[in-house]
Amino acid sequence: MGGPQPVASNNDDSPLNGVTVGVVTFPGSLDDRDAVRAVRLAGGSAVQLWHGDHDLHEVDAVIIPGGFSYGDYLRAGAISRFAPLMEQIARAASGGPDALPVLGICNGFQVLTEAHLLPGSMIKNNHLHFICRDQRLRVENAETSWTSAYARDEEIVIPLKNQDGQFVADNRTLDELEGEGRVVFRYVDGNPNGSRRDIAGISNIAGNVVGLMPHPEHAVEAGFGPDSSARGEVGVRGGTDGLGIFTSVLKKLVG
Amino acid sequence: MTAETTSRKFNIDTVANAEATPGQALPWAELGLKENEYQRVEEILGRRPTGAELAMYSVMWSEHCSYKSSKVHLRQFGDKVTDAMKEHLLVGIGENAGVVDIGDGWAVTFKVESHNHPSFVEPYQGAATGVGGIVRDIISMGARPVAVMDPLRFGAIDHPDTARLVHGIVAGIGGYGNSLGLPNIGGEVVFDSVYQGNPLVNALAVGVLRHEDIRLANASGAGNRVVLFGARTGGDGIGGASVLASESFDSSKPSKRPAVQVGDPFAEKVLIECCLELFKASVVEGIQDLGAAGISCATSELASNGDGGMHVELTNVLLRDPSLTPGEILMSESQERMMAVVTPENVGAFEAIMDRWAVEYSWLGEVTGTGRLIIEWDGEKIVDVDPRTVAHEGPVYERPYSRPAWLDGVQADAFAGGQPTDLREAVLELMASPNMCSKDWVTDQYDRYVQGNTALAMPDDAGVVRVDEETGLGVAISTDANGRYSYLNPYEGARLALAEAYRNVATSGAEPLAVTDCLNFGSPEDPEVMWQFAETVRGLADACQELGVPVTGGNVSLYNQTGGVAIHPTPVVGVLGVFDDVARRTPSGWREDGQAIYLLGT
Amino acid sequence: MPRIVVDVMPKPEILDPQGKAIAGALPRIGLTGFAGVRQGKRFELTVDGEVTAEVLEQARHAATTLLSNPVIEDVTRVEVIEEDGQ
Amino acid sequence: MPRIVVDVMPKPEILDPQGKAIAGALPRIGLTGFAGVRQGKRFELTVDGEVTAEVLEQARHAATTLLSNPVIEDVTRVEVIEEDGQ
Ligand SMILES: Nc1ncnc2c1ncn2[C@@H]1O[C@H](COP(=O)(O)OP(=O)(O)O)[C@@H](O)[C@H]1O
Repeated sequence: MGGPQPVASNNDDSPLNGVTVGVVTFPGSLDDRDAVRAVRLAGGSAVQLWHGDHDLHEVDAVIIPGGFSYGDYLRAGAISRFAPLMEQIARAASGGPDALPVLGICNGFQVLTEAHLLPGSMIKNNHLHFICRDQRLRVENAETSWTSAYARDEEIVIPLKNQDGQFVADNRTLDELEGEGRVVFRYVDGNPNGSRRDIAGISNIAGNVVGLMPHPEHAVEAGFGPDSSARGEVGVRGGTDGLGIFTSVLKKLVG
Repeated sequence: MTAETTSRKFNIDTVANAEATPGQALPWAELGLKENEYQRVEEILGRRPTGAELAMYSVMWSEHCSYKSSKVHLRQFGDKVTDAMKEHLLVGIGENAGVVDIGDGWAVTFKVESHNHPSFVEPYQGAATGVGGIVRDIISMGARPVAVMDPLRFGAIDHPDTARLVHGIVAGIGGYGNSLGLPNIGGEVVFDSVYQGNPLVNALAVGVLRHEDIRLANASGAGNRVVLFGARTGGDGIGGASVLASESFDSSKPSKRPAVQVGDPFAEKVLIECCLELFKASVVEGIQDLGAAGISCATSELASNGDGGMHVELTNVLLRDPSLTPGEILMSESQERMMAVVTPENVGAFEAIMDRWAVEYSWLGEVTGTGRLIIEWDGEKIVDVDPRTVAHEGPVYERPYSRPAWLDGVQADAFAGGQPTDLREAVLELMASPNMCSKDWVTDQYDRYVQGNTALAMPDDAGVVRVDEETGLGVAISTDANGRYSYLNPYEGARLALAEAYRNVATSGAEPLAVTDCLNFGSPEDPEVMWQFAETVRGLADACQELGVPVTGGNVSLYNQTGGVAIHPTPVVGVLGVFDDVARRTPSGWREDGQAIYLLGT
Repeated sequence: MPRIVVDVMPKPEILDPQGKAIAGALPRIGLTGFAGVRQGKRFELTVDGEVTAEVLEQARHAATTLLSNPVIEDVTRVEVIEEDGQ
Repeated sequence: MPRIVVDVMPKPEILDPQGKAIAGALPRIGLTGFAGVRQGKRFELTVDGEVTAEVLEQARHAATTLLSNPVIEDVTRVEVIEEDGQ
């Protein structure tokens, strides 16, 4: 691929004009086009980035989407972490609150832990099955680059779907995460996979890098989302609780 | 990258050798050919076949590839179609999958296939490679796969072997389909002891494409290049069969041949993206997936459907197992491979796309104007055939059939019990039975969200996906079958299966347009089974005519029997319908209080 | 407590997608000395007490029935290991 | 061709869901001699040529960077094995 492929753009006189979110495609990425759609529905522009590129093409934020990169045969995210683009992302993402906002969803979260941009790791679900279900979460930190559209302790319902979703870390790391307010999402109404302390998503210290196992990009469009919302009754597949993740980062980027 | 053509030393049975040694005995019976069939091969060729030719004819003339027992009946699907029924058909029966026009320049292709026996032997891999195979059929039409479904049938829920099969098969379907990023939008789970030794694993895939993107499996244009790409070729699917003793090694012992295929969903996902780029860049003229009968099937079908011939150098095939003989390479069923025809000008563009996705490929040969399929091994001719005789002019049987004598007795055996004394208890018991209860325990293992276009999936009777984000144009699909009805009356059973799938699609709000079917039966050599089959096809073809929807493709799975006892005749019927806007879809069941309830129909 | 190790490898003639993915990744991180990779499983069974012949037999039985799938895998080792040994 | 074997086991303090499931299944098939099970991975790297010190170093590097994740796993062995050996 020559340069990044623009795939969605907002209208010309929006304040978001010129702001772009890059979505990385690895071999085996599955939810990349869904992440692009989510950015567009949130009002932003998205470009697709290729894992083998050495250049971030001046995007203002990056989403590492879900999927089974390299089949996840070794460990989820283990091979993708070595992609040339990951080096660029790692460099741009470090350096404080104004560094590049990076969101890892599901496999993207796994890539971020393998790359040591986020602590801990994911192992097989405690029940050993793939599980796909609508999952209720609590947003425990509404100050990250990706969660400012929510209120602290607000609940949301978004789909969860994975095989290796059990978040583990040693107790010292877990205590540190809790102490520093870096547990961003917690499972409520039942832990679906055995994750330590019901943790569904975390951030780095600066709050620009966030990873979560459930899929906000599958709850952004009424008619194609989960059947429920934490905000009350919605129509068939009407849940759009995930949209706030994408509006959060756009809001942050326009200042 | 190109193949390292270190030619390996076999006792190559060349065409010249076959002509010089007419009396040499060949293991045609071990390879599954009947005596009359072997004689026909000799007649066609005017000599004995070479080992490689024998390998090709034997796999291509198998029941699985040639439909030799079912063909005479399946013709009704074509004969009973009216022009009005064909209105939306862009590609009909005979190609890898049918293609249906759904308007605005969009088309969909869909098909259901079985992977029954492999799933009994190795449930996880058998079911996984079943999904892989049907998805490659869809890709080879030029389409992006957008959803899968999985009608399943298992033995008794309390039988000791059932857990092995259920958990392995469901995990395999999920493991492969989830990794491809294809939402699973429906299916069936049925338990019945008649399926104990013969579980049915049927997999349906649907894909979407623009009209101009339709690709067909034909090799045309002399001078065009033939390329094999995707996974390397291994001994998969050849089984333990002592293949072609005449081709044995000079020195070292041949290594074992795996009896089962292992799927690599990651390789297939990359193959999908890579094929879509090929289509977008218009660099392939014809394309064919490799399934059963592998290279034998792909070369002979491409050549047979084209207007010329084909010339192939078999040592160019990239191998996973270097000990494979030419015959084995031709028969291998290794997964995740495709074959394409590319004009010389597009070779560079083709290679660039392969390299970008890190997909291995090797150029095997070219399209010729000779009308012959010629395959060489290191420059020596080992196959020289008219490809039509391999791919399309195999044996056709009018197998005898007769109505089973036991049928009257079974039909007369009506339910004799009275009203249950405790209705509430009876309803609860029904709802809790394995065939009626919620299927969440299966569907929760499948991704129904990926791609972001799923408008209905479980627990609805039809799955619905959006095709066009701008307009909301989309499709609904339902699959249904009832083996017990078909056992009692195969003609009516087939009609009921179609009617149910049709109703499920219609009540979701879509207009039914086309049908695919997977006909699962016992042995065609049993006249009673053959009668069930004949009645089923007649019933389905009649019902399609009555409802005005054509069959666009499907699959026949025979020999589903153990110890002489056949499964119930099980025609799985899939109906596809179209929505102008999926926002209008209607879910099954009541979602809000206060709505009125009407009962329609008789 | 003593442990019995059971090694299970994909049969040589069977495709090993996991090994294949790793083999593809090695050169990308600059490791070019390898012609191929196979990925198998290693189980460690902790024995509650002494490793009698009977327990070893149980381990062999577990290896072929539960720990491996004989259709696609081979048990390549069932062996007692010393504490902290391999 | 010579092979280098790399064994990777889950860290003792990390819960191993697969090992736990197996430990639960063993008594159900009548195998009661075991106190616990851990499931790890075994990799076999085929070396194209001779196993030099440099190749062995490459294998060690692969073991710690790619084949294992130090947060949850330990590399318990990197060793050349004899043909047909273990
Ligand atoms: N094997 C399967 N794969 C995917 N979906 C399935 C499978 N089996 C059942 N389903 C889905 O579960 C729901 C309930 O199935 P079922 O109980 O068979 O419904 P019904 O009895 O109304 O036909 C349907 O949406 C159906 O498509």
